Amino acid sequence: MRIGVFICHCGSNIAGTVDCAGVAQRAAAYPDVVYSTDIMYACAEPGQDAVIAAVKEHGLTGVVVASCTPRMHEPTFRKAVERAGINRYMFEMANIREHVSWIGKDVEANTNKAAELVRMAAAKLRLNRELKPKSFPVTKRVLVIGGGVAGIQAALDAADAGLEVVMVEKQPTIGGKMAKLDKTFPTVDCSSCILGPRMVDVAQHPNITLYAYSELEEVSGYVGNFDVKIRKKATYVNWDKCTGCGLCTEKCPSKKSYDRFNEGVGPTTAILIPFPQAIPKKASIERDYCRLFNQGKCGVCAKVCPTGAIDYAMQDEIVEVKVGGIVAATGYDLVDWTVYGEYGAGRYPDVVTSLQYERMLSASGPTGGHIKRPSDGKEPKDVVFIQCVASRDPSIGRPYCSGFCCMYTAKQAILTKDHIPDSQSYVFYMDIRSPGKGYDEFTRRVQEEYGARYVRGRVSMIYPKGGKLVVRGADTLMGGQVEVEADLVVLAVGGEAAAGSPALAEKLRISYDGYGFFMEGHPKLKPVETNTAGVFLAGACQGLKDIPSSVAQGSAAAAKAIGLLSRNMLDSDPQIAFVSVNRCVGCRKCIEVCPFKAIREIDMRGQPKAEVIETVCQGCGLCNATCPQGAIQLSHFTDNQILAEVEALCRF
Amino acid sequence: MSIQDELKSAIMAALPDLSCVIGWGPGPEPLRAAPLFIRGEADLEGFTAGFLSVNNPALYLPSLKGSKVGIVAKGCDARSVGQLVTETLIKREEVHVIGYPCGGVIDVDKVAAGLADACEPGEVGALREDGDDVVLDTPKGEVRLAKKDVTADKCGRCTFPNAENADVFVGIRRAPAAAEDTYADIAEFEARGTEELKAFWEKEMSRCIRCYACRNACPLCVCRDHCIAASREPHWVSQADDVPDKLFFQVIHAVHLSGRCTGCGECERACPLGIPVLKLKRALSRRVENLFGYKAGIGTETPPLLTFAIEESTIKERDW
Amino acid sequence: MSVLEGKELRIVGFLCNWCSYGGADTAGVGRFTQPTDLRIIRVPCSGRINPLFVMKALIGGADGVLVSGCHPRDCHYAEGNYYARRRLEVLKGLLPVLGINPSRFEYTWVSASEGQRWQHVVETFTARIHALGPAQAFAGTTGPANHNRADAMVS
Amino acid sequence: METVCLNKSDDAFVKAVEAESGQRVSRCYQCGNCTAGCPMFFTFDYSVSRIMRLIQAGQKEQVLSSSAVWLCAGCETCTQRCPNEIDVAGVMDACRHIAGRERKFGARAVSAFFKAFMDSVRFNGRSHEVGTMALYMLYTGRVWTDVELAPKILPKGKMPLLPHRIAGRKEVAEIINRFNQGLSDPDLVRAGSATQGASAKEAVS
Amino acid sequence: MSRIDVGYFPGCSGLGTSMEYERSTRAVCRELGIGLREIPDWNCCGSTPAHSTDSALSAALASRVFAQGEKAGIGDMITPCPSCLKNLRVALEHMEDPLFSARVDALTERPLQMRHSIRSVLQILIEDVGPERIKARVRRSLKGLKVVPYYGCLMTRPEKIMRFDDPENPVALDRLLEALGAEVLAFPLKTDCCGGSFAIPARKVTPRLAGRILDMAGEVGADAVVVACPLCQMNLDLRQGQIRAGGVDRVLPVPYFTQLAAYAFGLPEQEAAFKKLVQDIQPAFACMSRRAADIEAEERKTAAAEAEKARLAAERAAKAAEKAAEKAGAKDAAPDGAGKKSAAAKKPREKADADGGEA
Repeated sequence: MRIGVFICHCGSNIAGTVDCAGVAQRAAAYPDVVYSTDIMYACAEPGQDAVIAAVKEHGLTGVVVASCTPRMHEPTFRKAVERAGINRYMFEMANIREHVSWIGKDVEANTNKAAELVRMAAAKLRLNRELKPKSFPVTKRVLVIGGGVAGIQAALDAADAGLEVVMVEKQPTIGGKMAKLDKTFPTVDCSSCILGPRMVDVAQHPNITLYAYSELEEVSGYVGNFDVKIRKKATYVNWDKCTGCGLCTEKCPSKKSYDRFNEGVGPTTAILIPFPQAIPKKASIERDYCRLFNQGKCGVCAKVCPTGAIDYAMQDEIVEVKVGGIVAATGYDLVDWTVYGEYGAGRYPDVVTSLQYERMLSASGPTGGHIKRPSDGKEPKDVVFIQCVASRDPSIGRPYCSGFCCMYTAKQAILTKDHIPDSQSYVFYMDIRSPGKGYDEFTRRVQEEYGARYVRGRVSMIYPKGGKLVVRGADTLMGGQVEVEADLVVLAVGGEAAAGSPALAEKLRISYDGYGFFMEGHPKLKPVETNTAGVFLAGACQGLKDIPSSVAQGSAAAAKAIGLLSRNMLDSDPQIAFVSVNRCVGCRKCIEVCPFKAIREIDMRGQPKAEVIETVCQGCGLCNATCPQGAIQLSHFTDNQILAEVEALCRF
Repeated sequence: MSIQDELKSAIMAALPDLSCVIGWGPGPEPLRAAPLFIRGEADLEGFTAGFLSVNNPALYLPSLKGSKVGIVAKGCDARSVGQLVTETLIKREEVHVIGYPCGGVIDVDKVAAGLADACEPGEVGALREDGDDVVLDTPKGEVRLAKKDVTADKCGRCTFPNAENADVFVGIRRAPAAAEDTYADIAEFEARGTEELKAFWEKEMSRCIRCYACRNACPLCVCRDHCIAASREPHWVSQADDVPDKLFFQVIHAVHLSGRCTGCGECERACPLGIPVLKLKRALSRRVENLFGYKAGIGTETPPLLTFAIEESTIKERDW
Repeated sequence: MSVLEGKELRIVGFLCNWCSYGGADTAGVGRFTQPTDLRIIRVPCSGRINPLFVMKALIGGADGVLVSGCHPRDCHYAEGNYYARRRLEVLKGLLPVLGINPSRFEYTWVSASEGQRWQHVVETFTARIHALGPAQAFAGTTGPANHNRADAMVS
Repeated sequence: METVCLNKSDDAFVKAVEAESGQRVSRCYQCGNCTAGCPMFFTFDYSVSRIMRLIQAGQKEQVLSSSAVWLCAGCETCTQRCPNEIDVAGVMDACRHIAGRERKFGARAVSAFFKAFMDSVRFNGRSHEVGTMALYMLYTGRVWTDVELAPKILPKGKMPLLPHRIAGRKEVAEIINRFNQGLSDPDLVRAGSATQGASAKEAVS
Repeated sequence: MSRIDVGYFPGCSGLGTSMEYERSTRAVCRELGIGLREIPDWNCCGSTPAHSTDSALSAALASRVFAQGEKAGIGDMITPCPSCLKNLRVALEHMEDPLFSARVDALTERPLQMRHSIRSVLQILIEDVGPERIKARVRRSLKGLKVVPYYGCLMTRPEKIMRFDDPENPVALDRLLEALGAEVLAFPLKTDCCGGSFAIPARKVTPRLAGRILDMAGEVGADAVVVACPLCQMNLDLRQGQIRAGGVDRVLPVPYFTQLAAYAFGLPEQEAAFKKLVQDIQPAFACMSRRAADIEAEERKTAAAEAEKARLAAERAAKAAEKAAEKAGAKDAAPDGAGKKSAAAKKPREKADADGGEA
């Protein structure tokens, strides 16, 4: 083999702490290396061209690039060597940036380590074989998990592009958190006026199938051909018959159900349509509150339903769908703020969350758009907003900034003034974070035009006194302690990954961070991809974000799915297992362990042998590690290739 | 009727349905019985089952797959059969197991030690059991040795003297020599410390002649002609006569047998240089037993390394 | 392997591509300083790691071997790390009997987001290996056969 | 007000406070929660969060001469509610330790009261309320302190005029003496205090 | 009743200003089967002045207390005073660090040998005895007494050191007072600071901080502020005159929880020691008696109504059962009517048993 080695400086990223020329010099002496050089930016066009030129000039048959992580640029360089006429798998990378130059400053040690990593890469490359992908057909349908604004955007874009879309929503209606908002910042336009029509579009789009009140049960298969099982939870109402007339909700005698949509601001009925603009506008029964289910007697809804849609015997149903791509858009939940004993831990009715306040502001909400104190229904005059509740708080494991609270608090302060002109708002904040078009201007307006008093400091304690709430805070700019007697306290509660996010990530085989947010493929370059091909991310499930960003990401995820499924055939990854039949003794151990059932037993002249089903194999290599005689090997990660790396490191 | 005779009639009764029955017959020396392949009554001449029935006849079963075979089995042989069946390396319906109560087998090296200067074990004319003793005819007259002193180590810790999975069992079941295998030998060995053990293996492996008798005697080695120790594709070890390479072969064998080894001890017994290679396998068996409660060759559950539990109650992962 | 004598020891890391290699990348991106001793071999999944690779490295002269994969339930291939966990846990029982200090080998789980955890793991493990000092070769090697063998594989 | 020259931050002071308290003051992001909840704020010259900021900035003089560090009641409210889990009360305590060593007493009455209390303990092995008050009045000259309470409490028989002296009061006094001799100095102890401690003890006796 | 034996560290104020706490604690513990073994020749923990001077000095004084405990073979101890408790617990926590421990030993020259633990009297009553057993010991219920529990700042803080109850909204004292029969009012300033020992050197502290607490107690309608800390008690009780001068005009008795327990257990005044309080508690008890009478009258009324309702329901059920039995009788020869009857008959007897147990 004729190997060429290219040591990338990555500007000063690598060259700052690695003697790249020195590494190149040492690499020249490695077996089969016929050409070795250092290079400023290997990934840039001149860099790639230099690699191609060197291949041609020196008749290289294999290339090692020592630069950043292969998780970043392996595909880039594979394409480059392919342009040079070499099979893309006759290429290896040594990660001398993330694993060397960025984690230590000792130039001598770094240079030595970089040279060793190159030696390992070259040793492996000598055993690489040309691999060629096979192609397989794809299912031109995309699954969107979550019907919030990000999911809606992704679904509509994909459907408009001609893809079939299956949307799964956990709640009985789509709309997500945005549907609960009264207005949106910084335009203060009506949330349901802009979201509502989009929700209707979802319902009416011929390419979209909506499964509301449903959850993802199971995912198997791979990019292009996922097999998905969806659990349609029992609503006890036959939605084919339900017309959404709402008669049942009027007559339901159980009137103390927790109102999920309205965040518990006021009770609701056990059978309900979450809100007037709900999509689908269908009734469902909350079993926990239904008299029939709990006391065995009632049946009022069944009696009044004009279409006979009530079905108390309804069971969960599993629907199976085949899709080519998946968009996860599961959004966020508010952190459980009742961990704050100093804010009353939920004991004081007039301490509400920002989302509860939205419902109080909303004309279609339980108070009809009138701001009323939960305790006595009176209109509050002094309203205190506390920001960073459960955000930027390492003590409760939520050290991150939720990102949207500063803006919605400003909006809520404005709306408070609109609703109650003689009210006074006080906003306790730590920093105002308003980087967005028109955002900072908005936070100035609320102070300058609406007279909200912004106080820079956290609140230490809230306690009731004489029908008011005493808010003990600090004004660090003034340098001291402040107190406000408030009629109502609104907590700008931060967000966290939606409940069940880790479990969903495990089903989708994608990664999630320590807080349960899904991991993007690359923080800069693959913001909507994941490490699992064919699974994309949209909205707050990837990290908290506001509506414009969620919508943008929804479109981006849709674009990725559309791009993927625009092709009729996809190339399979050739890094899969293969069996050398003469070594195989048919012991079946590989078949036993394969997580994908990708190996089957065949009969070869009376002898049992293993055979890899190439389209099913995912290339984990578990079989390879299991086979005692090494008869089954993982292409590109064979025993010999890994041993060559080990031995490059061994001294005895 | 003696056990021997009962076994013979059991063999004859089963033989019509079988291509052969594997037992033990006369070996090259009076103290060493050899495997005997019985296809007819005539082959029963010299059949023996007892103190000299050292070899594990299960060794031959995988290569005879495809036809129904009978074997006369000690408890430990039967465990090998059980494990082969569990791993589907043989089919249970293709084996006819004839069990008998085993009272332990000879360790010829111990006899040699007992004989001391009297003679070499190969010069012994005959062996006779007499109560708790064995009596050996040697050129220098009779030598009497305590039977327990010339019995294989594994028999002293045997928990499975009877082939419990036998199709036919002859005789009365024996009580096991030990209630459970405590692996005291391994604990003791391990207690010698890594430095001493490293030197131990350096010395032992320097004597290894790479004859692979250990592997060839192992009834659970599935690789046979495709051992990775003699391959370039994949190429795990060189053919050099180096200690690390030879030791690595033992590691390969031990790792391949982890969670599978029934402890029949044939590897160690077969070693012409008396290298205690069973120690490595028993160290792994101890670990597997402690972690997963798994004893190979007893029961039919999947070997622990070919399966998993999502929550491993016994694996305490290091908390960094 | 050639390490800086007196400064570094030979530590081989086997990391799964999806979680731990990514975690090591994340540590790099975060500039989480680490000792330089470790050399990482990337494999698709911890389930790909034959315990014999670990043994090969240890007998071949590595002073320490560190395996890291995805956390349980988070395997990119759903189950690979579960098998790895059993196999590597069992392997720990072989080392002391063989005359190798079992502290020279460790396995753990690091996800792609856990850059800081990776730093901590590398620091801790490297410190542990330095406390043990360099491993002693098994005496009885006739020559530097290994690199010849690598050549043999190629030919 | 004076312009603070940031180049002249006393980094050694920052390190000293961190070592004494075991806290990392850089974790403080100045949210003001400590100040917000501080019951003693109204007696302070600098608020708690200002003290934290001054420590971060290495403003040793201002911190050590402040009354705030002496007036902190140690109620732990700031520690309890600090979002960054800083033991703020511990930092205040540490500042008091350092100030005391440097003989800086930003609130004379408080340090005099502490001294009176400790003296009472040194004499008796236990604190004696009447004795402590007497010493306090002596040290501060505030002879009328709480004198209006006397008619209320004396008839209750709760203020014994004589102290309860314990048998081991010498042992207690020894502890305080050894401390005053600097025998618990970390460097001394780290260097192997056994021998030094013994010889120092001989010197005392 | 199972006996508990535990070391006891009374704290200096128990010999002076908080002798009623000390006296009632001993009485209550005795009644609940807690054997208190006083640490022989114990010394002052050093309180705020010591820990304000140096952590090692503070821990050294604490260490001598533990060492004295060791002398008597005592490893586990309790103390009524939260301030002592905090100092002793902080010392134990810090001494986990070997260097710190060596510094302490350099001062005491008496290294500790045993494992030590220290908890509060309140904690042992709640955790080891429990509200149920306390309730069972009540002879004179505090029914009708409206109280607010005031824990002070140190009973549950710092959270990581004290490891007891909720640091923001503790409920141990609430549970205990409820067990005694009192009505516990929601009190938002349970853990607010009263000013502690700063009442002496900084005069303006108490009227403001203790005043805020008294004011809130009065506002929520309490008859008494129940405390568990000698310093809090002194600030709230003895200094009510100073507080009044500061503008908060509330007159409220401030008993220790152990005093109320002693009273509820029917112990004599000598042990409840209410006379040691500056603010008289008798008006509060008078209020309690009046309210108790009203409550009992109300309870009798509702009980009668309930009984009537139950009787009617039982009658209906019996009739329905009879009907069902008649129906079933055609098929089944042995209708089970007796079972119900016996169950109904059993009830009064159970009640009698319970009454007997009370008496």
